[in-house]
Amino acid sequence: MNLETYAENTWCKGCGNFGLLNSFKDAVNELVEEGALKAENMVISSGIGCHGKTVDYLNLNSFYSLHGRAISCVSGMKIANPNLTVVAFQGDGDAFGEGIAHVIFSAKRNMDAMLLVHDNMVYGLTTGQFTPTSDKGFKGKSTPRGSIEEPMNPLALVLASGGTFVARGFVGKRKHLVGLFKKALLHKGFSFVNVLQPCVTFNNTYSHFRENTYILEDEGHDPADFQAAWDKALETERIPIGLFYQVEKPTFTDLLLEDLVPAERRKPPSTAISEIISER
Amino acid sequence: MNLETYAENTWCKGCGNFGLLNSFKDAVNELVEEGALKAENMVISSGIGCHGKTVDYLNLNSFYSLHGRAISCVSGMKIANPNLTVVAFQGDGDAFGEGIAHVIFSAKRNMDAMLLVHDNMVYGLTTGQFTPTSDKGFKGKSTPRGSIEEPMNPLALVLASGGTFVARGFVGKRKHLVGLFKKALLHKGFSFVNVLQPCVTFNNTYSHFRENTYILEDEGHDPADFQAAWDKALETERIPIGLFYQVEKPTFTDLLLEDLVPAERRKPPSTAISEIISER
Amino acid sequence: MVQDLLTVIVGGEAGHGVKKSGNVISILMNELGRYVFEMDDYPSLIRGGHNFSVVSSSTSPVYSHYMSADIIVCLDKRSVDMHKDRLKDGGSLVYNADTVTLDPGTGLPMKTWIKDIKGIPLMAGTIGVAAVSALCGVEFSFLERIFKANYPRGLEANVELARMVYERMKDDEGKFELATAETRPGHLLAGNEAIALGAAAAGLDVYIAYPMTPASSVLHYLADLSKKLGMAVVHPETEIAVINMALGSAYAGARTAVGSSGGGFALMHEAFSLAGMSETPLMVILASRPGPSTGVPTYTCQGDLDFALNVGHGEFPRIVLSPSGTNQAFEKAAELLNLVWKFQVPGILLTEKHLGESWMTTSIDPESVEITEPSLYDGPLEQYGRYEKTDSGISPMLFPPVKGTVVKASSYEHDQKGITTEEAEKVVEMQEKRYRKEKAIREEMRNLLTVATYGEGSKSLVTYGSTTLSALEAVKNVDDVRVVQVIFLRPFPDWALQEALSGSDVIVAELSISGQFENLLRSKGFDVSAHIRQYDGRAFDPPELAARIREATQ
Amino acid sequence: MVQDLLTVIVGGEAGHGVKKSGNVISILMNELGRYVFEMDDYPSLIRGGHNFSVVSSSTSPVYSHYMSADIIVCLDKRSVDMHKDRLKDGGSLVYNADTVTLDPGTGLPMKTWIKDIKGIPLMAGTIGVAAVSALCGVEFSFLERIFKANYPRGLEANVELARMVYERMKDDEGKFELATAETRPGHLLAGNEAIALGAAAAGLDVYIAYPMTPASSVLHYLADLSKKLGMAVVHPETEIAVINMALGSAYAGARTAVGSSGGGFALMHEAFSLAGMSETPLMVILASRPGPSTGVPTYTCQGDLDFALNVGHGEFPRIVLSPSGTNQAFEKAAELLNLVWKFQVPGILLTEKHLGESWMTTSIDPESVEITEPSLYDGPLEQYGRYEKTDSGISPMLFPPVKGTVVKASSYEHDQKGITTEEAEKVVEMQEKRYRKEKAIREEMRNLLTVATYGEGSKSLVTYGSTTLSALEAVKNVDDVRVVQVIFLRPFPDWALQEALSGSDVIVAELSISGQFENLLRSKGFDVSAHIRQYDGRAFDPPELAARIREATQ
Ligand SMILES: Cc1ncc(C[n+]2csc(CCOP(=O)(O)OP(=O)(O)O)c2C)c(N)n1
Ligand SMILES: Cc1ncc(C[n+]2csc(CCOP(=O)(O)OP(=O)(O)O)c2C)c(N)n1
Ligand code: SF4
Ligand code: SF4
Ligand SMILES: [Mg+2]
Ligand SMILES: [Mg+2]
Repeated sequence: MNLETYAENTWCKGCGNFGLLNSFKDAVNELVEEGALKAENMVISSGIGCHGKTVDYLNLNSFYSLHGRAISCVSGMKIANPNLTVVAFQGDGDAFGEGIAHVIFSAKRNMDAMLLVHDNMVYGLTTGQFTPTSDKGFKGKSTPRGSIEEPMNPLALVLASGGTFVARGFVGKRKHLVGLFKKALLHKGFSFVNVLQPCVTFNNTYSHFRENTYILEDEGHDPADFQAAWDKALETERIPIGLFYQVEKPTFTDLLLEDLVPAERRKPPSTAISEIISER
Repeated sequence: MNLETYAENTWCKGCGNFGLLNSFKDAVNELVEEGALKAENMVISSGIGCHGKTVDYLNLNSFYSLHGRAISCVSGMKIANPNLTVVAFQGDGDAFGEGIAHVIFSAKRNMDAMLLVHDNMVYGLTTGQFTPTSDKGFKGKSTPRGSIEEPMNPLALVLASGGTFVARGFVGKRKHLVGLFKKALLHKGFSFVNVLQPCVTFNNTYSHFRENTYILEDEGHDPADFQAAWDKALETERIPIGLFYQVEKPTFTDLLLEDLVPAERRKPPSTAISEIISER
Repeated sequence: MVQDLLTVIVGGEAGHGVKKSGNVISILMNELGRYVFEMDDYPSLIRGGHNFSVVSSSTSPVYSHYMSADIIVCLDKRSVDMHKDRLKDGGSLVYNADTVTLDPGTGLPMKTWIKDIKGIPLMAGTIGVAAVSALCGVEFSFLERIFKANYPRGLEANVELARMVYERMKDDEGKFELATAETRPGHLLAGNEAIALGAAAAGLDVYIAYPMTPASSVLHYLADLSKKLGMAVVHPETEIAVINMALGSAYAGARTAVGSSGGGFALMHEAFSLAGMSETPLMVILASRPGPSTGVPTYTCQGDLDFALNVGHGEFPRIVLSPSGTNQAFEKAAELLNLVWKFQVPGILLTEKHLGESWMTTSIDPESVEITEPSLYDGPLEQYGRYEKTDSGISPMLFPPVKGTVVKASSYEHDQKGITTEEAEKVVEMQEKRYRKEKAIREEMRNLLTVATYGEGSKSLVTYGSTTLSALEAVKNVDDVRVVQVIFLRPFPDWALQEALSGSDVIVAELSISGQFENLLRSKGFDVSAHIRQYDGRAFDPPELAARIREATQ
Repeated sequence: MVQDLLTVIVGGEAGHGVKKSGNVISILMNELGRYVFEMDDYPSLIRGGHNFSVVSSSTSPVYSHYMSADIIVCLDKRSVDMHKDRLKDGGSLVYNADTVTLDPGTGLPMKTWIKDIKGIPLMAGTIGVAAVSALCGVEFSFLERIFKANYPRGLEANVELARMVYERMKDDEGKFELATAETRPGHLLAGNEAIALGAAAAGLDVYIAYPMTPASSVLHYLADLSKKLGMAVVHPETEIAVINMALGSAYAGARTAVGSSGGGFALMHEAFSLAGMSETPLMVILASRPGPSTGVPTYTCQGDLDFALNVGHGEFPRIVLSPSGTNQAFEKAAELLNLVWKFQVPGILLTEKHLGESWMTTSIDPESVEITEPSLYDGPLEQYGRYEKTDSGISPMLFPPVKGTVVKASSYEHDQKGITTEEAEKVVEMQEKRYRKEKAIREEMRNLLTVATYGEGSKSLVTYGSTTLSALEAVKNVDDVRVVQVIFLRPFPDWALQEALSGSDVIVAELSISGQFENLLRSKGFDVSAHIRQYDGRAFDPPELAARIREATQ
């Protein structure tokens, strides 16, 4: 399938976003080929930042949303039409700063949507300020003498919020990433994939992650075990990537809508309204 | 000390807020008597909701803030003047819904402020809708057929966000609550006390909590043990109250301000500015 | 003497069933064939404090409540202090004899009676209803029927209390000889209910809101009716989530509305502008209360007009309209939902607590509402562009899933396919495309009721929103003044207003300290010869307003 | 022939040091005793794409940049395509001979040279600076001195490259004979820097912001200087946190400002209204960019005027002003901070990318700025009420800790002590108290520069904000037109504007599709005989604007 658009790609040469974008394309293409996904049913949305350009680069239905709000935007789509497969691409500043409330609540209500965070630990597009996941001491334009805050642990937060699919990937491990994306796309419920995405211009972490990440699946981690997932989420010496946790739970739209598809209205509402009024 | 004001108290008879208010007064009075706190150094702030009326009922410096923002408001006070002792009173809708981002970030940056949540698991003032901490199935005005969301676990969230003082109290255990408030007021850093506060009108949980709570301190819980705190936070069969976790870490304002007290400016800035311009 | 206009005030503590008795009195009057207007006054608290309900009714339409009453029922002492001066000559004061003794008036030992029959405090309200019913000479069996329909719980106890009241008030029974009619003049609806039903009639599929007085009752009402209406109703974590979800929902093809009051809507501004840029149809119900900030949450005001007209950074067409009473609220809510889908713009229905939470006799016809479908694309799919340039500025829509093309919406400036652009020419092209819709909306408005004129007179009292209701009631007693209501506030229907005013003297009445509506009129080139402003959180009292109109027109 | 006005364009990929070379060229010109205006044009991306800098300079003040250039330096092929038509007759085009061959112009093998000396891509910019320097006949030693000060890293390589350029361009050396002066006419500052320093000079203690183009550079600049200035600079999680923290900070006595662009400021609306209600002094820097929504983030526009004037639900006094260039930005930023503290209101400094991110020759005197202290309470402490009623509406302040009283601020309507009230009389009382400040502000404004008139002429070109800069430059070549700038936009200085216009013909120039500024003028009763609008995200080019003025005045 051709997922390309005519938009000129304006990411920096070597940016981790390329690996992410290509892995996502691979995941979609493979699932479409396997008959597990229909591309026309997909809608993607993004926040504002370097990551956001993803929607311009993918020939899929899309809504280029606001800084921090893509997951809310796709949640609304899912409410309107539960037959859609929705994915939000967000940045770390975007998802964990401006939009953290929506991430927590999407997890809490098990919204059937995928949230993919381009976690480069920096605000790329606004030229390099610290973000919630930046290390303490990170020198950005708003913290020229080093950030004084401890970094946030997004996986721990999503686990604590009731996330039913929690994963971390690294663009330096493309195959593994494609696998995670496929699982996340197929997960019924809220699927969160935090992707370690080096920003070569403002926070080049390639070698750090190349040296320090390891694959959970290689070490027999059981994604059904919540406590094990929690322990792995807190691990800092080595950095685990892979599927930390997965569980099946009823989704928000299943419970809310039952058989209703709001975007596909059939009978006119006037009869019901006349009935309602007649009682008053 | 007289902490009363002339404002007419308009809480429902039997509301859990009375116990909370009185416990807080006791805590302040005791600390003032012990010489550990100066009442004039205190500034309190609140969100909007039944809980918010607390600021009208306490003869302390106060800022009746917005729905969800009291902790941000007092954070600003602390930045302006680190010598103040600041306390935010928030509701569960307020702190965990509208204002959840600020709670997480106050914990993350170890803002030296106390956050006291009146957790009645309902929006009281707007006459009974479900909140983030309401049980699944809770029938409120916006969920007449029962809430379809799992409740949030605020203690787990604050622990996952890096909170340095995490506690839960119950207005039915007044003495214990006073003790928690005193510890929280003295904690250097972000102190979070989630108070189980029955709303007799929309969510009367008195007997439920009377029957199911137990005091952590009675069972030898070690608040220095993070994993134990986490386990206790996840406990649901019985409901632990007390101090779950406490650790000392540098506070945000210590690191940001060093010796600066922005609200007490002394030398005029013109010399520095002339210097700065001369370099251009 | 047969009495036409009758006003009843019931006052008491929150939690004493004051509002419920107001409602039941309204229902009683309605069943007697009378038009009703009920205003509920309550502070921002749940129990205690002071609540009161005012019910004005008549065999001809009553547009707003009066603050001088024929009957005042005081369930507690505070009510007596607050309301006794509002009693008209010859009126009746009924009070709770267990908490206060008064010379004129009828003392009923409410507390004792309730205790005697082992009732609950809420039943004080029942006693009030029964007292009013007795004073109006309503047959007991008639009242019993009303009770049956409205007090499903504790019916027997309530009926017993009513019997005690009728017994005790025998001498005053029928003191007020009410004009009645055979048939009910309509149904009783609150403004927010009428708005909700109007939107539903125009095909509302999804309603998303975070509670905020005085908008919350739209959420409650629709949540309650969602199954019946086949609607999804969602209450998310914040107002920001509300509007961003709503935009996603509308993008996916569901007719979607959100609602809030000033502070909550303030949080939606960023995404309101996104609706403008992405051309996503969105209906906003903005229920106003006195500000600034948290203000006086349970009262009424019109201080959000400038705010409503100018929300959102950047420039884009949008629609702002404001209805007066429930009938118009129903119609205009339906119309607004149709318009935002026709023109793919955000639209605001601006209203106030005075409309939203007051009960009015309403006659609406759901069958009369048509659902306007948006312009849908039917060209070759491979050529589809979400933002295709057209003469009207309206680009045909598609909703995913569509096989063969993609639908790309954006917050950035974009080309016709929805891909980001920063090129000067394309920026201009898209801005102009969007602005052509402004023109198209103006043209459409020529076929709509944008300005309403009521009555005749050489002078015009110009109003908007629910202040129109106060005005209509007030001018019943003023000579030579008609009421002109501006319904559409943006785009501004200057042509229609010009025609309506046709050179007459203009007096502006509004609930605002700075005179925002007057300034709007002036900025559109209309002369204003006098103004009447109020900003105490209360709607105008018709006789008081009448006096001020007389003063202003002398 | 000695040349006065000289315009240089440097274009290239993002990441090729384009902006840096623009800056160094500006510094060079400034050191030569020339006034400078530098505009940097860049898309919203980090590497690649196309950036360019325009530097116009002269021995007399240059208010805005020109789009026709004497010298164009193209670091890549795209620059040639984009800019070659902008070359004036007799101008010089310098291009990268490694990527393009052109007939007219000087090809320099930039890539090869950089490779030869093992330099980095950024050094293409250095080559550009050297070429300009050579063309202007700047002595090499002079250039070397400039390099020393501005390229601390890789200085030797840069100097070597410059030498290669001078060598190669020997024949063209001194082609442009520049007018120079002995002393630098001022310091080079960007508008945002001037604003930041102005606020600092008026005693800014705390700056809180979340990054958003084109406001971010205020945050970066102050974060960098915070130690020197003794200021706390904080970048929190969201804009909502920003403004709520800021209100807490100001409540505690610290002079506090926040900054953002439209979308970020939209999120602050709820708390902006809280500033109004709680009477908390707050300065907001609103740096505008083309909207709606995310729009065209790195470009310029004036589409946020209505938005800025009307933010916040409810009614309360506030100040909105907009400076033109850096000198005025410095002064008015200081003035606004003083005013918001004097009147305890929120205030907005509305500006645009064109001021905020352009470099201008600036002469400001920090010593001239006075810090106005707020009215402080010195009565008996037990009588203190934060919202004491006064004739001016201004209630004396206290900041905790104070022993003997409490300071209670509120978002609810409140009594004089700050305790919540819903009583009609008290609501009126407080609204009127707050509105008295509006009157007081108007009075104060009579002593301030609220409207500025530049030059003489029987016709008035009326502008606001940085469009004033374009206008000032344009009218240099138009007869009989003066420029009138409205600096204060709310309260609106109608008296001062009336005086300034004194009946002259009014032409309005603004960067807006709907003509918001023109509508504002009309709504204040001013006639407008013609307007000039642009909305492509770019500032007016002075000659183009001049032509449009001529057309409009014929
Ligand atoms: C409400 C709002 N605030 C601020 C901005 C400015 N802004 C645009 S992108 C961005 C940072 C993006 O950082 P991140 O989410 O980490 O994305 P990245 O560029 O690193 O991919 C910011 C702050 C905005 N667009 N909207
Ligand atoms: C921005 C905003 N949205 C909504 C509201 C309306 N509102 C007032 S109180 C409240 C709920 C409060 O619930 P909670 O925080 O649990 O407090 P409680 O009343 O239970 O103490 C809401 C939604 C508001 N004031 N501001
Ligand atoms: S700035 Fe960083 S994140 Fe953005 S495109 Fe460049 S390398 Fe990638
Ligand atoms: S509604 Fe609930 S929380 Fe509010 S005052 Fe009454 S009992 Fe307390
Ligand atoms: Mg990032
Ligand atoms: Mg609550």
